[in-house]
Amino acid sequence: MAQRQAEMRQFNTVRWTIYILVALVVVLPYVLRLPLPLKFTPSRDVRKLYDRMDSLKPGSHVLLSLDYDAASQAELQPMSRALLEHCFKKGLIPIVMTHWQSGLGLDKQVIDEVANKAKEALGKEVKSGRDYVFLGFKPGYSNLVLNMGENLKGAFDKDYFGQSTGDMPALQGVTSLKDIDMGVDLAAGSDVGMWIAYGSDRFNFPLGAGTTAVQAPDMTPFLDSKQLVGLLGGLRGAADYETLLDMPDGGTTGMLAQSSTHVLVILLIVAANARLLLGRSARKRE
Amino acid sequence: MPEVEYPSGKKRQAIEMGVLALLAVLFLSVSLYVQNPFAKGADPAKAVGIIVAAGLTLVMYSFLYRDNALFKIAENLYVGVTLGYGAILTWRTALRPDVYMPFFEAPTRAAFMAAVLHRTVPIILGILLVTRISRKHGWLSRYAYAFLIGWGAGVAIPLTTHTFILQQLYSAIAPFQSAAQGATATAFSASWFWDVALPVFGAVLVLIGTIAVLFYFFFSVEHKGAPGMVSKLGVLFLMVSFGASFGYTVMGRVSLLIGRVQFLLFDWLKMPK
Amino acid sequence: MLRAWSLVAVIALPGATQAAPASHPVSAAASSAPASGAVISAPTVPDPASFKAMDKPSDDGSAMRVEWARPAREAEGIAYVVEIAESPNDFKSGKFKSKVVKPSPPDEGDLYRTDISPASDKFFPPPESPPLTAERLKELAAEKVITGGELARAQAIMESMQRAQSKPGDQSRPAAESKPGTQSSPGSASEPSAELPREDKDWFGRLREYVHNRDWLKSFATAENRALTDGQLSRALAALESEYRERNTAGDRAEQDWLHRLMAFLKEKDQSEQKDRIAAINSRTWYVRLAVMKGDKKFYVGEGGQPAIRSARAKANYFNWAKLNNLLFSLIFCAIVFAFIEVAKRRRNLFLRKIAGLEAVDEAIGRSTEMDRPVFFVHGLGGMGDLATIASVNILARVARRTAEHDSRVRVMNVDPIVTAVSQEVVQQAYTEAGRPDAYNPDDVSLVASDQFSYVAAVSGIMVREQPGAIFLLGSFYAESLLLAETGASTGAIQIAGTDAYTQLPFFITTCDYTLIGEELYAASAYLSREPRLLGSLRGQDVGKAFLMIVMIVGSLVLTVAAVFGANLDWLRRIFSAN
Amino acid sequence: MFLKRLTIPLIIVFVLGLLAFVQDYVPHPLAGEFREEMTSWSRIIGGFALFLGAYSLLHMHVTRIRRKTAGWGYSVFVFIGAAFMIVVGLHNEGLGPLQDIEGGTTWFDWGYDNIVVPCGGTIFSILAFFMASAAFRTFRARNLGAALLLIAAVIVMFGRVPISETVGQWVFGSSAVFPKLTDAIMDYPNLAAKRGIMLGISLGAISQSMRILFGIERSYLGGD
Repeated sequence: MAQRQAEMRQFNTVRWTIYILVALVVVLPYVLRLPLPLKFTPSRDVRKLYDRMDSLKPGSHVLLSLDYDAASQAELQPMSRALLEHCFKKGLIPIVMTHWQSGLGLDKQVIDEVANKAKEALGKEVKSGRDYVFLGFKPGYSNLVLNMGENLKGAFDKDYFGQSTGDMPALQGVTSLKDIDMGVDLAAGSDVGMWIAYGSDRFNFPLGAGTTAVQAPDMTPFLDSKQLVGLLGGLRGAADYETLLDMPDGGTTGMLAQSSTHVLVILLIVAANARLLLGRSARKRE
Repeated sequence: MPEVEYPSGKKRQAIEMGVLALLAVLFLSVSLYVQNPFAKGADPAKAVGIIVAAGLTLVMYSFLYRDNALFKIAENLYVGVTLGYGAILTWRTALRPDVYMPFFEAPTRAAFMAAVLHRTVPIILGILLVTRISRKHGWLSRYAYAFLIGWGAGVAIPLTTHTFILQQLYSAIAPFQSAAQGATATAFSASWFWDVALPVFGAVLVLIGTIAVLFYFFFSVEHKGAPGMVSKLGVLFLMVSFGASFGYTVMGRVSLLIGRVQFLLFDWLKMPK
Repeated sequence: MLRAWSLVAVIALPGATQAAPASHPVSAAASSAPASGAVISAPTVPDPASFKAMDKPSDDGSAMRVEWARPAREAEGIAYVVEIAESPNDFKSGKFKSKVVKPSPPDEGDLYRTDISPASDKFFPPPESPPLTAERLKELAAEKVITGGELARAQAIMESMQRAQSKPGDQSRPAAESKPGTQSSPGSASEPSAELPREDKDWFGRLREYVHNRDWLKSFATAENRALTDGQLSRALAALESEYRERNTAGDRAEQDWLHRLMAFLKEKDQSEQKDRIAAINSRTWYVRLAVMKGDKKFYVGEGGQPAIRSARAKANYFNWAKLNNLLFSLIFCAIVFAFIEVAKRRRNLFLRKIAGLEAVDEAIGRSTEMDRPVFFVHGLGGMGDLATIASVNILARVARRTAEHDSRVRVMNVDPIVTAVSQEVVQQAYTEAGRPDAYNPDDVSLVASDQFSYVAAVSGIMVREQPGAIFLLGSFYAESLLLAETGASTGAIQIAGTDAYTQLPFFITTCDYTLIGEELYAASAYLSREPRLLGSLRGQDVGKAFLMIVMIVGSLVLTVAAVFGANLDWLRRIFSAN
Repeated sequence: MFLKRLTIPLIIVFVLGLLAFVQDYVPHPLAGEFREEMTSWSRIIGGFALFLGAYSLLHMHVTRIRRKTAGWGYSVFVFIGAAFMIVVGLHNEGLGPLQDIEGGTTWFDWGYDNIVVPCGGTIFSILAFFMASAAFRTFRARNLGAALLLIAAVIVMFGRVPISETVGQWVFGSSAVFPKLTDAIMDYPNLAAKRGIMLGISLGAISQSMRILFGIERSYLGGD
């Protein structure tokens, strides 16, 4: 029993020191205000999505499906903020919805935030129902997308605020997903595959995606087959988009701490495996 | 993060309680000082809200020390509030607009009849689904599952073939040189390497890798001898792609931590940005 | 195919003056007086035999197709014009619309093909509601719908709009250019010009919408469209007026709410009627002519001195031939899997390669029972419809069977109520089949939390408290996989993981003893249970993989070689294109 | 009783599944209307499924408290949290449950913003700590595969962070070296593996759907 206690105690001290190290590495860049000029060039896939959004003419409809909740807010909320800002800047009409009921509150927050900011920055009143539509959440997942593909106003007869979508100026000329000019799915889970199979492949509208960093590598086959017109991967994707919009926000300020923490994790992996290699060669020598 | 069992449980309990009390006092005083919710003009609900949010965040991080009572309370509170939030929203976004309003708030008789025509069957199936709760009548829910999963399976076949097989096959059989489309570079120059040689070599590599990985998931042939080699090559490709996923996942988790630190520093402690 | 080159009587008709309303933007500018002076040499015209009109195949009946062959010597700077009309004599009276088709580069084949949807707003859309005119305002004032003051203000605004529109250089867009919605909303094209005060603009927009909604509501109480009774109509008009006059007593607001629900319902009816109107227009017989346009003179493709007229009807088709490859692949693949399942029913020892992770399943359970520790089974977050969860339920059946035989406990923790119910039945069945129905404790198979992360904290807590000997992490996992795997590793238990969630496999591979990668999880339930339907489908899927491998290898090599030698084998690649 | 047996549900699955399969190939507007009707039915049933999920969890916590199983005290907080949100949601700033509120934060939003968001966001971020500790303790290059995994992970991790561009500038004179290396890893080996995996999974999904259609796979109905 005692040997197990000693092993436990040694195990915990290692664990806790690493935790403190991580905390320091994340907090210090903010506290010390390091003026390190972190220049970074936006990645190729982010530029593709940005250019496609920028090429839309004013009045085009952009479907934003914000399929995430608080758990992935840190990575995806900056993306939805940047995309909404881009829509209002170019006079596009964002149609916002979500398949994640637990993320509704966040979607409402980001829309209100960007709408108020747009009011000050662009000096024009941004009104729900005229400049944007917030459809909110409805159950059904892939069936909801198929339903929207045939009759968008049938699937969502009311928007999040209870206004009927039937005679909304913002939805004038849009009867189904076939009339959408561009779709972007911000997904924390595996929703992008669903949006491609049941949405853009079926009702052929161009689809871009923004995913948590965890999901980004799985999107490569869709980028290669042009089923996705562009991709924002993780907080870095958000920072790249903010740079292209030249509106630095949550993404950009996070890059310094991101760099320092990555270096720490890399050093930990290298240190641990170096110890392993030295240990093995030592044993070989005996 | 295994539970730490030290012999002197009682003594250790006392130390923990003491440290906890000290931390709580420190937390409250800092919060009240920084947020001062009762000052004139301050919005008390928002200020108290931020204090509660910061408190819950720090309690959640106590899980790093070990699984403790405060964490369990916060976790169960989180489960309960999410449950309540979900229940109200299920009513507001699904049951009310699709079940209650079309019948009880039908503007005209014609609207009511249209609702009866289009909504009675799904509502009956929905009620059947809910019978899954009771042991005795659970079998009724099979009819609702038959509808949901039957329709889902039928729709899935053509869509999966279209999106995940044919589309991928179409781009997988592209001629190798199309990877270097439109690249005009003098042979063997630096840009020739990056724009022509690498993409074409890459396209060949992708083909070999895809075949090797598909073969790793081939179960009708024993993976020995030549097939064994191909399968091992497949594993190497898998491992590199898992490495890429690993790297991106670390990036994702770190971003989440940065998001919470930004909340604690800028919103709670009101540090200037 | 030697195209019969017949001497075509080239009919140079003076450009037909355009009588149709000039509202559609595509029509070639009506040619004014015959070309001045210079005689334009007649360009060669497509062969009339190749000029055909037909229903567009594989579509929902909304379009017809016009085809013609590229003439032998296609002149420079020409464009093809397809003219469409409701009846042959409409062409004479000029009541037709046209579609310009630019010549395509020679290497894109010598058959021109263009689709025309007659009911689209470039051609003959269903009638839209007329814009607000001065007479209409006077009528409304007479009917006491608007007061004299409002009439005067509206007229003043309309005049200032006319003045602004007629100002030179102000290219106000043609009225009908807004998207084909039935209701012209205030924000649409015919916007009062800029220098009108914003307050007047808004007021006039609201007035126009009010009048438009009145007429729209009235259209539902006419003889042929009896959607509203007279009582409902007057109630609706009263509510509409109270909303326009912005009266908001409690009673008014309730009426206005009722009005909005009514309009939403009528809007839906209107939309389906609009669909029928469009379908009716599309399904009529339409007549087309083809001309080659050079400069602004048109040279019609003629037969026997007259411009050739073809006719066609758009029909809704029952099969989309573009999806033939999809249908064949799906049917053949499903048939192969079905056949192998039948084979597997008769031959249970169908060969299946060894799966390393599974060898350890029995060993892990054995070791765990020796140390007298429970076996943990974690389903992950998938629901019953999730493939990985169904596979893990199959494996659970086998694991529960083994723990029953070893007189040990399997503790199943999950987050989905339906999976819990199914697992309880599966474990209970396993214990009864092993002859120990009493040893089954329903609380061992429990739903421990509702949400992903409270689930992880609960499972980790139980792991640390009950120190299991073997942990199975099988099913679909998300971000919590590392937490579970690391806690499990720290308890020293043998861990076997398996998931088709590829984003979590890196953590299982680096922390668990054995990891079933993706499909191996499905193969595991087949390997364990030797169940014919699983064995058969695995073999069928292998045949599918073999087919894909062959197509990829042969396809890309053949296409690469073809591209090197310049042969155009694009049709081969298009066999697999999904559209 | 015949209705209890699986026969009718399996017939429904087969007929509806076949119609769902065929409608994808039929461009006729009738197929579109059939799809619209079926998907709206599924949507409505989906609302009841949400209700089912919430009920089963409450039921679980009730049994935990009734049976006083370990940690039952904490289950009380589930009800406190749920009760707070439901009462506040139904009270709905005095407008009653049937009204929607536009703009302004209600107590219902307060509960979401200050309890659900911080807890949900924090739990995931704990993983960053676990990953760092696991990086040191469990991520070992035991064999060639695991070594390749870790090497690729380190390159990708370094290439996707801005500091790699500054380091690239110092060491190789061009800031694009590491990002380009990461792109190469993503565009070639990663694409090959992910495409192979996706093709394999899709074949599995199609055969699974076929088995459901023909009633070969019926575990989701709960075997009797």
